Amino acid sequence: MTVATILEMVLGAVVLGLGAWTIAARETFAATVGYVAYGLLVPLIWVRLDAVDVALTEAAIGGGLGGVLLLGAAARLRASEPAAAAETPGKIVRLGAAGASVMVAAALSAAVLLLPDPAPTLAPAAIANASATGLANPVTNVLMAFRAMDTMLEKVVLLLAIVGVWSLASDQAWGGRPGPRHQADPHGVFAFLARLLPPVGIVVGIYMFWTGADHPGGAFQGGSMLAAMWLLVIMAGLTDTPPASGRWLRLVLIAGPGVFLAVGLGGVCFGLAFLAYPPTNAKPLILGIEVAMVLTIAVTLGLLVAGAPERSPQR
Amino acid sequence: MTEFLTAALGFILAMLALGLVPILRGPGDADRMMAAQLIGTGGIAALLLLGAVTGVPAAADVALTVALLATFASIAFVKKGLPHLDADEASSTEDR
Amino acid sequence: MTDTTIFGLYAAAAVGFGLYGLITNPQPLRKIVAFNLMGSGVFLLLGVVGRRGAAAGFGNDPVPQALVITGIVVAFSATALAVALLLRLFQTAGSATLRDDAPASASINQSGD
Amino acid sequence: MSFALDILTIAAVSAGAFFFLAGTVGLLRFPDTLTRLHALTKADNLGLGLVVLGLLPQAGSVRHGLKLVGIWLLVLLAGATVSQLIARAARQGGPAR
Repeated sequence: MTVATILEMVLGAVVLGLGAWTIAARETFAATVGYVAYGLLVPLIWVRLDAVDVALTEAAIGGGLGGVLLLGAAARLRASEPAAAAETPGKIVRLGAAGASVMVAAALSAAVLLLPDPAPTLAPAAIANASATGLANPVTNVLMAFRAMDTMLEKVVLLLAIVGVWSLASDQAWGGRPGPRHQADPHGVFAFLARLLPPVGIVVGIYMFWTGADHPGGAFQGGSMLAAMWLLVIMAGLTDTPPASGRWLRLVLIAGPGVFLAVGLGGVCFGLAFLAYPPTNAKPLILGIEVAMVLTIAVTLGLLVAGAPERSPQR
Repeated sequence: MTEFLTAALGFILAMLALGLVPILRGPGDADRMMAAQLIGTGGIAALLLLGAVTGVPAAADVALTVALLATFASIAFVKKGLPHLDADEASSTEDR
Repeated sequence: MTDTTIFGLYAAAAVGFGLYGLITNPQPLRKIVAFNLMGSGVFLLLGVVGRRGAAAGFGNDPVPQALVITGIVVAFSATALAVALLLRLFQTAGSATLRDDAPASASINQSGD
Repeated sequence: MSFALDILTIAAVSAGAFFFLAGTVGLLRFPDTLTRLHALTKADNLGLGLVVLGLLPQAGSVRHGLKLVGIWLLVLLAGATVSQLIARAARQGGPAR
């Protein structure tokens, strides 16, 4: 057994242990803290699997934003916890669940052990066609060109999610501002950090997006970084969430899928196919879509974490 | 050199895991708030070493992301962690 | 035993843990966390498949990677919607339980409708 | 030259690993939240700094090296301010909570 194998076992055991802890923990708040830790450590496995693009996404969306979303909900639901804990299912149900989980895990393990050899791969095809777009990052190529339909529909999913969340607002908060109004001492440590960190984070976010053309990174990673910085400023009370009824806000929300759709339809008009880029202008077009997407992703992810409108827009 | 760095990486990972035990079990939420702090240091050291071992220089970008988002998560822990702070927020909401 | 096998087995175990938590935890938020853990395991399985497909100078097949990135964003959207539904349930019903015969204490919380 | 750099890497990363060990021992052994916070922020930030120092000779390019140092500075800044916030929250909430 080599040093590398032992390392992989330790790494997997640490991450899996955290995952098991999120299930076993007694308090919900503690479980969500464990989930944040899990989400911030899973990128190590992704780096080890040589999938840096995924590592970035998992760290930003899975660990950071997703963790904070769950954390905020856990803090609000604290009062309901004793009632829910009383409903723990009986021994038979738990044994049955354990049996079912073991069977599913065993079946998946068998599938992993029986994967075909040599493994099928689409990497050579992705490389062979990379010249069509002029981008050097194969993952961005797949996302933006070869499987562009998936990415566009995923933007639509984001839009539908925000429509769904907003439609849960009560009547008097309809079209209002999401989340509570945060306050912090304007001369305190928190406000200091919230003024110092966002400039750095914004530069990093734009760098992630820009480097995504040739190196790991891209619109999702950059956008989620920008969203995190925006939420930081909101949490420090330096700014407020925008009212959901704002026209500009809604325009930004549809900018990403809108531009994507327009370029796609342009492909039809100019005699190619839906979402086909003219070979000479592929790179500028993709970059244009991505700029619109970064803005949309940042605003959408931030508002998804902020939740349903709670305060009427007038106040 | 790779062997040494791999061993160091394994050691730091083990330290990270051991450190997470008291933090997550902790008697109160204030202890749990340190989890993201611990990952912000130990996890990033592990990521940078892993990048050197595996030959993935872009691991530094991942470390940068983790550094910023671990800070973000820490702040969310502090903001949401203590119920009475949360209550302060709720009352100030009604004032406005 | 290669790296992909090890991580594949861990990923399968993560799916198992997630499923167990999804069934047995009574608190809906815990179910959401467990579901996310399950999803993370599935993503790791896809990552293992991509790692095995390493070719042409890339350590991981870009197509599964792109699928996983899309999957993470969609999973986040679904989580956000689920959390918003749960908070609204708590706001209107005064409790966050999935039982049908939950005690209605709606009078405490002023709900909009 | 490269031999000397390798020695530097080994020495610095070993020292960094030692500080992580110290930080973890502190976390496990110290009696209350504030002392544990002290162990975590001081020792681990130093450990990360030494690991970064050790990795600099292996960085390959100046740009990559600068990025590593930048990450450490960012973590230092964030760690210093966030630990202050945690300590304040711990004092207000009381050690029992």
